Amino acid sequence: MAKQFLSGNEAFAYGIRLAKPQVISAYPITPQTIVVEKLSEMVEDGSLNAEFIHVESEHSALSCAMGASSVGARAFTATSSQGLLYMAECLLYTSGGRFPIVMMNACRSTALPWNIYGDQRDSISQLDSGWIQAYAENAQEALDMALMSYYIAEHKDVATPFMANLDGFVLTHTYEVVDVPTNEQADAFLPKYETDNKLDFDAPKNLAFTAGPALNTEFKYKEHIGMLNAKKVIDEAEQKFAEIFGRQYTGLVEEYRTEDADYILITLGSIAGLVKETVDKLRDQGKKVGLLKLRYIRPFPNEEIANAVKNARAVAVLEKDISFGNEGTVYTNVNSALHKANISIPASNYIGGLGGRDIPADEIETIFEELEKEQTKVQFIGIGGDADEH
Amino acid sequence: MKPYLREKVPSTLKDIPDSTAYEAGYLVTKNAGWRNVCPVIDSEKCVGCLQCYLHCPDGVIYKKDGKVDIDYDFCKGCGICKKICKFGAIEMEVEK
Amino acid sequence: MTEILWHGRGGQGAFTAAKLLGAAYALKEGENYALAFPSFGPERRGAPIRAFTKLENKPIGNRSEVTKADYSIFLDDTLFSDEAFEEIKDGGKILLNTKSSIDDERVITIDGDAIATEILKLPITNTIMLGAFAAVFEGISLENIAESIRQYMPAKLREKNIAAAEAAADSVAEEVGE
Amino acid sequence: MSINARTLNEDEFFYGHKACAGCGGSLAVRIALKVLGERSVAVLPAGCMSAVGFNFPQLCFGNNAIISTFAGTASMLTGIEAGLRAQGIDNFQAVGFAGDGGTADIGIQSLSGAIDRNDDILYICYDNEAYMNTGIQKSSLTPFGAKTTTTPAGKNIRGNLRPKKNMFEIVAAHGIPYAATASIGYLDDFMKKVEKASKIKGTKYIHIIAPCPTGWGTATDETVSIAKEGVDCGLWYLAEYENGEFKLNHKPKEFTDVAEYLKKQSRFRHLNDDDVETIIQSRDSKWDFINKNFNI
Repeated sequence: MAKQFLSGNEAFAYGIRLAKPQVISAYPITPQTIVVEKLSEMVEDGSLNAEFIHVESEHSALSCAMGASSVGARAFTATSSQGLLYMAECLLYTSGGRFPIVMMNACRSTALPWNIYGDQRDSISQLDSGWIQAYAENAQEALDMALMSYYIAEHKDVATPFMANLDGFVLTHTYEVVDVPTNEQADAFLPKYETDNKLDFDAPKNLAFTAGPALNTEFKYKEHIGMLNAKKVIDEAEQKFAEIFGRQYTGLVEEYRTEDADYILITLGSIAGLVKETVDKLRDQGKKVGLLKLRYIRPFPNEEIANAVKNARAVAVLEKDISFGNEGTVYTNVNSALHKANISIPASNYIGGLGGRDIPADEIETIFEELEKEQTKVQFIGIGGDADEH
Repeated sequence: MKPYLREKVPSTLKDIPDSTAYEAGYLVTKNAGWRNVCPVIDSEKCVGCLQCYLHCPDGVIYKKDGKVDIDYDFCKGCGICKKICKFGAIEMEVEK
Repeated sequence: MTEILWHGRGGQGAFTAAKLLGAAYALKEGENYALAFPSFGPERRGAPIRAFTKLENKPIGNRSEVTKADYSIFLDDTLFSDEAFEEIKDGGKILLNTKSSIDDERVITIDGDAIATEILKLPITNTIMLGAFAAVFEGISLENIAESIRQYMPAKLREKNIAAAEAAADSVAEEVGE
Repeated sequence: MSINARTLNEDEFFYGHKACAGCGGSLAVRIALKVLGERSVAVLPAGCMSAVGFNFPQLCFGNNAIISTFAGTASMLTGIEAGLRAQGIDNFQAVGFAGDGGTADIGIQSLSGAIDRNDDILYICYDNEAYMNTGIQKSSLTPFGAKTTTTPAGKNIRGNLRPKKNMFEIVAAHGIPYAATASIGYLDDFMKKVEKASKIKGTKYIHIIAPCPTGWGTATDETVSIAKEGVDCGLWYLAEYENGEFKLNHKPKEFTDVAEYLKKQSRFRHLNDDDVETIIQSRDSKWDFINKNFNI
């Protein structure tokens, strides 16, 4: 392993190179572009042996990746925001076809109003697309996620596409120190992709077919089970990863000082780093607070959330998305987890970071202060005094 | 080689594949019921020119002993074969 | 944590300097961490831009922009005004590329353009200001900077830029020494 | 030896499908696959041929075949070609079969992208001149005057007011290695073109007119003869584009009667003499262009 100073995008590209995809379909969009630029450089300098395809749209990026996957090739693509939405049809097609494609999404706001900065409305709007959704906190986790994603997606019990989400700019464009594993380590970790879900000249197949009302439910059930199976495979992948690389991840969630915490903030993505710092600061002041970081939101960590917060007095969900007319979507999911586990504690929802607005440390402290009041509410943080209460 | 009728019709959770991928050319139903009229070949008149075989949208006419025969399981009775035959070797008969 | 705020114009390499500094610090011996990032958005040549470097001996979770810096570095004195003092912490320093002299103990000046003209033959002062920074900040050596330049700058630019950084460090050492 | 009914591969690769009786599109697909053989990988977007061929567990393609998204025929072909090549597999033909809407409307972006990259694929547009799978709606390849369910013929508007988009020359304008027009009324010509295309490296495009008895309002046994008549009366033409040049493959000595051709199809039955004259004039100006610009 070698230490490098890399941006989130670059780190992810390094991780993908280690996974050796055979086909990469690339279309640029801010703030994802550096990933495909970097991969094209790697193909150019010979350090990555892949077919690099300059597609003409995001729809074609994923359609092309599906074509490659349908013949058993390992495929990669990347997108963001409008691009993710433009390929939405292909997202559901990919998961329905059980093509274990890995895609990096640079989380970014969606128009209108136009905005190129980071929030998570793009990926969270596609939560029901049947893709595994993981969120990285930092560049190291991004690199490791890139490598682990193929292990998880391609596992025969899973066979589900993997969307690795990196917060636009604050993660994709921020440089930090990253341990880059060697090819030998990566090869020891990641098995070759083997599947029956492919066109084959020795035993021809018909793929991506129609299934009418009589059997459609059965196919969808299997897809659901595949996604649920990802839970155990994520654990398996992380164990093997730890053995080879010495870095241990913690499955669907990461608990930070939650064990005896009265107040727990639940969030995802790069903001978790700041929350950890805030938790440390408040702990130093004697406050029993903690962070529950959702590393994956599909499959959704129902049991893990319930287990982490069962002794807390109140929780809050901080997220960079809003389901208009309702509340933050992660919050909706978290509440469902609490309800199923018969945990009835106040749960509040903070919508922040939309369109790339900074969430400063004092806002996090404010959330923890408000949690002590044990009220349940949904609010946009930092919106100023003229917003109506709802 | 062509797709052919299978005995097993996958119909349960266990039978179906995990993904949308299955053996190519797997037929479980015939098309015979689609016909009102049915092509019948007069092998006396047939010269084996194969134009009916070539032009059949369903590919149900096949070469046999220098002439042709029809797979009635999959013929839909469109009549293209009769129309293309210059030798009057195919007649359409009302399906019984 | 040491927070550095970089000011430049699109094309002057302020973000490259922020990044080289982060790399120099994070990759040196010991348990060191750094974040480096530009003010986000489409970069347009000539437009004022800011870049940020954070240095720490433990992982850094706060990815917010630096609003109060320990060091505020200006690659171009046309960007410098009194507002610059609002952006530094108490005891913070401003490192300014200028031919003028500024009578304020918080400001360290260097004629970076002169060094650039002499050594780089180009009006690019990012590595020069980086060298100047190494002279005033104890946490990093000129050798750390040189190593970072070797690792992250294109081969043909390396030696010249290392030389420029060294010249800048000498120049600042003289001024601070006075 | 040239390819014909006698020499053609006896295997059937598109069989047992649920296309309408007398379907021209299915004939085009069937014949192309017989020419290309078992090493072909077929991509079919949402549309008639995929709807009638892939109803699990009734799977009607004997070769490797896959449904693509409606817009994604060409890009999926690209991925298949690249994916096989990346695994060291060669000696195959990735072939797409998309209808007129899937090609000239929703799929034109990905088709253009594939041609631009010169991906080694064969794209066959089976043109039945409307969205037939959804029940006969106008596409950009619906000809002038045709009645569809979205271009009704009434007192105020008499069917489709716009001429057919010129896909053949649009494709050729990319500088594609090979493009051709064809008709299921001239299968020998089509087979030759498919065979020729399969031997050319890079992107190949064949545009074949494949009448739809349901949408055109013709008897099921007339599919082939009406297609032939479309060529004979000069409203369609058989041509190739290769090495930067257009070549006409078949020049009728004398055009047959356009009005007769139109009259046989209920989609044109509402047309008056002026409309027919408009169609004849547009045919003649097209042929002026062909005579001037194509190698004949």
